[in-house]
Amino acid sequence: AKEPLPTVHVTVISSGTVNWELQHLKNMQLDHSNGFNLVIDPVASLSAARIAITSGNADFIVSDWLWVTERNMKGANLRFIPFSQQIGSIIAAKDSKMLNFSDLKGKRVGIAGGPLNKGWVLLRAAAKKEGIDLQNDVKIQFGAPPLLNQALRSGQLDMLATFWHYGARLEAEGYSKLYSLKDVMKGLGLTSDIPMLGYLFNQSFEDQHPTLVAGFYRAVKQAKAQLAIDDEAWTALRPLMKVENDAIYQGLVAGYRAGIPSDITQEQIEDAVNFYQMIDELKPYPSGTQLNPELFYKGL
Amino acid sequence: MFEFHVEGLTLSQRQILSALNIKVNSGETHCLLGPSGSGKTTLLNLMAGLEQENVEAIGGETRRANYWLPHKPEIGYLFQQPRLLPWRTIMQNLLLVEPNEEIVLKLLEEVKLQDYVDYYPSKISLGMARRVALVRCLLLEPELVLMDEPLTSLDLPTAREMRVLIKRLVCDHPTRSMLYVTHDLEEALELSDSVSVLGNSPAQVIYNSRIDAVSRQELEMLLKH
Amino acid sequence: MFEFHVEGLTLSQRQILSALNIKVNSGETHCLLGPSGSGKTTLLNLMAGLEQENVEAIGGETRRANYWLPHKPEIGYLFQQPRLLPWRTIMQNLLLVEPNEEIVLKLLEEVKLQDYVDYYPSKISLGMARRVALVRCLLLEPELVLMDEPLTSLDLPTAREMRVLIKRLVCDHPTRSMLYVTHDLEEALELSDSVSVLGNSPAQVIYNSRIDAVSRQELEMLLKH
Amino acid sequence: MKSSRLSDQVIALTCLLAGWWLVASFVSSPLLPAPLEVFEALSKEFREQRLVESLLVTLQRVVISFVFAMLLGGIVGVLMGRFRFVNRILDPILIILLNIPALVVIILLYIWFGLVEVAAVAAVIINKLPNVAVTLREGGRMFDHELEEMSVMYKFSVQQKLVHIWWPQLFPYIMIATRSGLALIWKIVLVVELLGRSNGVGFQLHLAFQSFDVATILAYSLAFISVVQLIEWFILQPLDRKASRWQKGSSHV
Amino acid sequence: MKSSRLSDQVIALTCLLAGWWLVASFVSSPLLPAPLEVFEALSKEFREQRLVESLLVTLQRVVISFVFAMLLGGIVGVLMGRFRFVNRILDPILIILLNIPALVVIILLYIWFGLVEVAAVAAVIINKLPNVAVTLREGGRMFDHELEEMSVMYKFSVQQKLVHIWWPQLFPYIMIATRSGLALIWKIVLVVELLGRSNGVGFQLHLAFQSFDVATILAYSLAFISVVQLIEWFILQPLDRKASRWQKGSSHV
Ligand SMILES: Nc1ncnc2c1ncn2[C@@H]1O[C@H](COP(=O)(O)OP(=O)(O)OP(=O)(O)O)[C@@H](O)[C@H]1O
Ligand SMILES: Nc1ncnc2c1ncn2[C@@H]1O[C@H](COP(=O)(O)OP(=O)(O)OP(=O)(O)O)[C@@H](O)[C@H]1O
Ligand SMILES: [Mg+2]
Ligand SMILES: [Mg+2]
Repeated sequence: AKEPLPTVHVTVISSGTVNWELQHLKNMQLDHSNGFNLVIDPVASLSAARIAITSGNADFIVSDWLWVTERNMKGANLRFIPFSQQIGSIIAAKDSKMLNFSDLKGKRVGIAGGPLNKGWVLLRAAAKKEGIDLQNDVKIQFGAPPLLNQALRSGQLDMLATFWHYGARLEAEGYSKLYSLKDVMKGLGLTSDIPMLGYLFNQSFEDQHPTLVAGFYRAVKQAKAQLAIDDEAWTALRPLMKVENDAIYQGLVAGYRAGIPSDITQEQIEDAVNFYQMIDELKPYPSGTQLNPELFYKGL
Repeated sequence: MFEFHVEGLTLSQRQILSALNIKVNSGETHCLLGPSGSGKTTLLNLMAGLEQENVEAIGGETRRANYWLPHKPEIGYLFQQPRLLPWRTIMQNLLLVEPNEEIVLKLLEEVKLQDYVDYYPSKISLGMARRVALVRCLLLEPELVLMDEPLTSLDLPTAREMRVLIKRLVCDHPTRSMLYVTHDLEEALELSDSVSVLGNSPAQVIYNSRIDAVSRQELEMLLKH
Repeated sequence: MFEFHVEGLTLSQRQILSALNIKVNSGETHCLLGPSGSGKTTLLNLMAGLEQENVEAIGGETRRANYWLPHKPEIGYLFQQPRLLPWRTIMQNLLLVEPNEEIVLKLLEEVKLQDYVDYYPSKISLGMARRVALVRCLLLEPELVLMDEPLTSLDLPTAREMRVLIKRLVCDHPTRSMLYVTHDLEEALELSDSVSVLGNSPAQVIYNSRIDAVSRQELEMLLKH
Repeated sequence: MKSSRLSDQVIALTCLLAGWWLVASFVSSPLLPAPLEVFEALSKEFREQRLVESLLVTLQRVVISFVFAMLLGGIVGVLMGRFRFVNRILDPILIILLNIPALVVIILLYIWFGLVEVAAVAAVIINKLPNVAVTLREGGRMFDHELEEMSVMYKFSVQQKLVHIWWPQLFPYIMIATRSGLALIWKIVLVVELLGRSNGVGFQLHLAFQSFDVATILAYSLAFISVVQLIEWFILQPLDRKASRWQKGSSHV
Repeated sequence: MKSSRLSDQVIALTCLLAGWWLVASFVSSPLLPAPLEVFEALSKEFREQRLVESLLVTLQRVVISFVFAMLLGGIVGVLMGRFRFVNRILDPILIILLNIPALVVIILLYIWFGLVEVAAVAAVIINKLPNVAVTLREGGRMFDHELEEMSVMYKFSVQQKLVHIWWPQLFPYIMIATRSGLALIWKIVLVVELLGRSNGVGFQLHLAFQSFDVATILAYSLAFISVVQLIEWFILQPLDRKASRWQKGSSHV
C-alpha cells in the first residue's frame, strides 16, 4: 500500500481571502500532487489564527510581516512566504473634498485593526515628510472593520483606512479610493511592491520537514497562477465569498489578482527593512530594532 | 366604642374564622382568651389589617369581608414574637418608633433594660427581647392597642411589674382602648373590663361578658374545653 | 449522676456565668429557676456544647473552661424557640429525627396536632409550633434532656396535658434525666426531684435543694429578687 | 393559575415582538432586520444544517463548564462563607480570578495547552468559577445559626444537613448563580469559540459579524435565548415555585 | 486582629507570587513571563504615560456604568421580587437581556448610535443591568414578612424602611451584585473598547494582544486588579464587617 501523505494544517479565517486560495488548491488536488495532504482549520478571527500558530496547532497561517517581526523579537522564530501584496485601502466618505494632507486636519478618520494598520502608517509617514503630524491633527477612531464600514456609510467618518477586501466592498458601493497606497509608497521610496501578507510557519517546522514547506510553497504558487487567469475556478469559489452582487464579486476577484506577489527579491527585502524602520520611527517610543531579512523564506 | 365585624376568614383553603364581632369600649380593656391554635393571633392580624379576605359581592365587585364600626381606629400592635430588627441595637430599634432618646431611656429603665441599650437583639435573652418589644409598643400612642400574649417567657415578679406598667400606661389611660390576648386567667381578670373567649373551629366567640358579670366557674369550664 | 462544672463564661467581653456547678441524678428531674436574663439559656447552651469558652492553662495550652463528670451524657435539647425548618412540613420536620412515621403520628396525636402533619411551620400558631418542637424533642432518647421553658404560650389545659406527657415520657423514665427551665414555680414543684435557682450577675447558683427539703417560702422570696 | 401565568409571559413576548416589528418596519434598514428577516435567516441556517449543529456544540460546552463551575465554585464559596480563615486566605485569589479579563485567561490557556477542547472548557470554568464562589460565599455567610445548632443537637447526618438545612438556605444564591451563570458562561463560550474553535454558535456569530449580517447574528442569539427560556420555564421556574411554597404568602397550607 | 487579617492576605499574595515566579523561571518562555518582566512592562507603560491615562479612562467608564446598572437593575430586580405580576411580565425580557451576547448589544448600539461614548457606556449598562436585576430579585423575594408587617404597624416612613429594613436584607445580594458586577462591567468595558474605542485599558490590551505581549497584557490586568483589590480592602470589606456585627457569632455586644 502507498504511504499516506503527510498532513499540513493551515488555520484560516473562514470568510477570508486565504480560504479561497486554499479551497481552490484543494479542489485541484494541488496538495496531493505536491506531496502533502492539506487540512484547512477554519476559525472566526485573525486572533484565533495567530493563537493557533503560537500554540503549535497550525503549521501555517496568514498574517503580515509586521506581526512576525514583533513575535520574533519576543523569542518566536517564524518565517514568511508571500501571500499577497495588497496593503489596504484608504476610502473617502462620499462627498468629501480632500486633496492633500492638510485637508485632513480635524477630520474624522477610521482605522481598522489598530494603530499598526499599514495604510495608515504609510499615510502618516508621507504626511510627516510634508511636516504634518496626522496622529495629532485628526480625530482617530479605531474599531472593528465591519463597524467602521458602517460608520463611514452613516456619515460618522470622513476617511477610512481599512483592509482591502472591506475596501473593495465600499468601492463596489460607489465610494472612491482617497489615495493610491502604491503611489504613497513610491513617494516614500518604497518602489518594489513589498508583499505584506504571507504564509507563516515556524523555523522548526522547516527544520523537520523541509520538503513539506517547499511543497506547500509550490502548491500555493500553482494555485495563484491558476486563479490569476481562470474565471471558471472563481465561479466554484463564489459561495465562499459571501457576495451580495456582481460588482462586489468582480471587485474581490480583481483585488485578489492585483495582490498576487512575485518571488521575493532582494530589493523587496530592503524595502521591507526600510518600511519597518519608518514604522518604528513613527511610534512615540521607537524601539530602534531592525527587521531581520532572514524572515523571508527563500526556499526553492 | 370600636366594633370589628368579620364575615369569615379562609386561609390556604381552610376556614379559620367564622362570622364574629368584637367590641371594645373607648378607654377600656378587652381580654381575649382561647386555646392554642384557636385563631386569636389571626383575628388580631385581621384587625390590624395585615391579613384580609375579599368576598365577591353582588354585581361582581369585591369588597373586604371585614370592617370596623364606626371607623378603623389607629392601632398599635404588640406581636406574639418580638420582631426586633436584628441588625439594629435595642436603642436604635426603639428610636425608630420614638425619636426622643430620653423618653425611650425612661421606659427602658422601667423594664430594667437600661444597661442593654447598645446590645444587638441576638445578644439578649428571649424575655429581654419581649420586654423591648413591649417598650416599643408602649412608645406608640394609638387609639387601640392590640397585645398578643405580652408576658409569656417572663418570670413571675418581672411579669407582675410589666403588668403594672401596662396597666398604668394603657388601661388607666382615659381614651386608650386595648385588646389583650392571654392564656392567663388571673391576668385577664386583673386587667380587663370585659372578656371574651374564642373557641370551636372555625373560630367563634363562645363567651363574652363584662368583667363584673363574669362567672369565673363558667370561664374555667370553657377554657378546659 | 451527671455533674457539670463551669469555671465561668464570658461572651462579648461580658461575664455571664461565674463559677458554678449543676448536678442531675440519673433518672431524676432537676428544675432550674431564675429571673429573665439571668443566664439559664446560656447555661443550657453551654451544657449542650453549643457555646464554649477556652481558658489558657499553665503552659500556654488552652482547655475548655467547663467539663462534665463523670462523662458528657448524650443530650437532647428543647430550645426556647421552636426552631423548626420553615421549608419542611411538620411531618417532614419530625421524620428527620425519627424516620418511623407511626411513632411520629402517635406522638403528634398526643399533642393534638394529627390534623396538621402537612402544614408548613409558617402556617401554624406559635403554641402549635412549640408543641411540634416538644414532640421532636420527645422523639429522641437521650440520657439527659434539656428543656428551656417548653410550656409557655400554651393555654392552661393544653399546658397541663403537655406536662403530663413530659412526666410520662421523661420524668417517669427510669434512666432518663432532665434539666428543666421554667418560670412557673408550680410546674417546678410538680415535675422535679430537685430545684436550683440562678441569680446575680454574673450568674451563680443561689439556691439548690432536693424537692423534699425545699422551703417554698424561701424560694418565693428568692424569686421575687 | 398555571395557564394564566404562561399566557402573561406569552403576551409580554408578543408585545415585544410587535414593538420590534413596528420599529424595524419604520426604520427599514438591513441593520435592524424585522422579525421576519431574522426568522428567514434562522430557517436558512437550519436548512443548511449549521444551526442545530452549532447550537449542540455550544450547548455541550456550556453544560460541561456550568456543571464544573457550579460544583467547584459552590464548594469553595460556601467554605469561604463559613470559615473566616479560608476566606482570608482565598479572598485575594478570588479577586484576581474574578477580575482577570476573560480574554487573558482564554489566550493564556490556548497558548499554553494548545487549541484543544479542554483548554476551551477550562477557560470558561476559570472565568465563571469565581462568580459562583462570590455568590455562594454570601449564602454561606447568611446561614442560620439557630438551625445549625438545632441540627447538631438532633444529630442530623451530613446528608440530612445538606438536603434539609444548607440547600434550602443556599437556594436563592444558587438560583442567582445559575441564572447569571448560564448567561455568563454562554457569553464566554462565544469568545472562546471566536478565538480558537472551528464550530459552535460563537464561530457562526463572528462570521456573520464579519459580513455584517445582523439578521443572522440575531437569529443565532435568539436560538440560544430560546433554549435558555425553555430551561427557565421547565426547570428553573418550577424549582422557584417549589421553593417558595413554604413562605408565608403562599396559598399552600 | 486587624493587622493579622491583613497580614494573612499579604502572606497569601506572596505565596501566589512566589509560585508564579517559580513556575515562570522553570518554564522560561516569553509566553509565561516572570513577575519581574511583568513589573518591567508595567513600569514601561507607566513611563510612557499610557498606564495611568488608560486606567483612568477605563475606570471612568466602569464607574458610570456601574452606578447606572446598579440603580436601575436594583430597582427593577427588587420590584420583580416583590410583585409577582411585575415578575411575570418582565421575566422573558430579563432572560433575553441576560442572554443576548455582549457582542450583539455592542454592535447594535454602535451601529445605531455610532462609535460614540454614549453607545459604549449604554452597551455596558445593558449588559450588566439584567445581572443586577436577577440578583436583587432573589433578594426581594426573600424579604422577611414579619419585619415588613412590623414596619407597617409601627408606621415606618419609606425612608426608614429603606434604610433599616430593606437595605440590611438586600445587603448580601447587593454585595454579590457589586463584586461580580465590578468584574463583569470591567470585562465588558474591555470588549467595548476593543471593538470601537481608541483609548482605555481594553484598547491597550488589544494592542499588546496583537503582538502577543503577555507581559504587558498581565501588567494591565494586574493594574486593574490592584484597583479592585483596593476597593475591596477599603470599601467592601469594611462594609462586610460592619454588616456582620449584629450576627450571633460576632464579638460585638
Ligand atoms: N396562613 C395560614 N394558612 C393556613 N392556616 C393558618 C394560617 N395561619 C394560621 N392558620 C391556622 O389558623 C389557626 C389559628 O392560628 P392562630 O395563630 O391564630 O392561633 P392562636 O389562637 O394565636 O394560637 P396560639 O395561642 O398558639 O398563638 C391555626 O390552626 C393555624 O393552623
Ligand atoms: N452572645 C452574647 N453576648 C453577650 N451577652 C449575651 C450573649 N448571649 C446572652 N447574653 C447575655 O446573657 C444574659 C443571659 O441570657 P440568657 O438568654 O441565658 O437568659 P435567660 O436566663 O435564658 O433569660 P430568659 O428567661 O429571658 O430566657 C443576658 O443578660 C444576655 O444579655
Ligand atoms: Mg397566637
Ligand atoms: Mg432563656
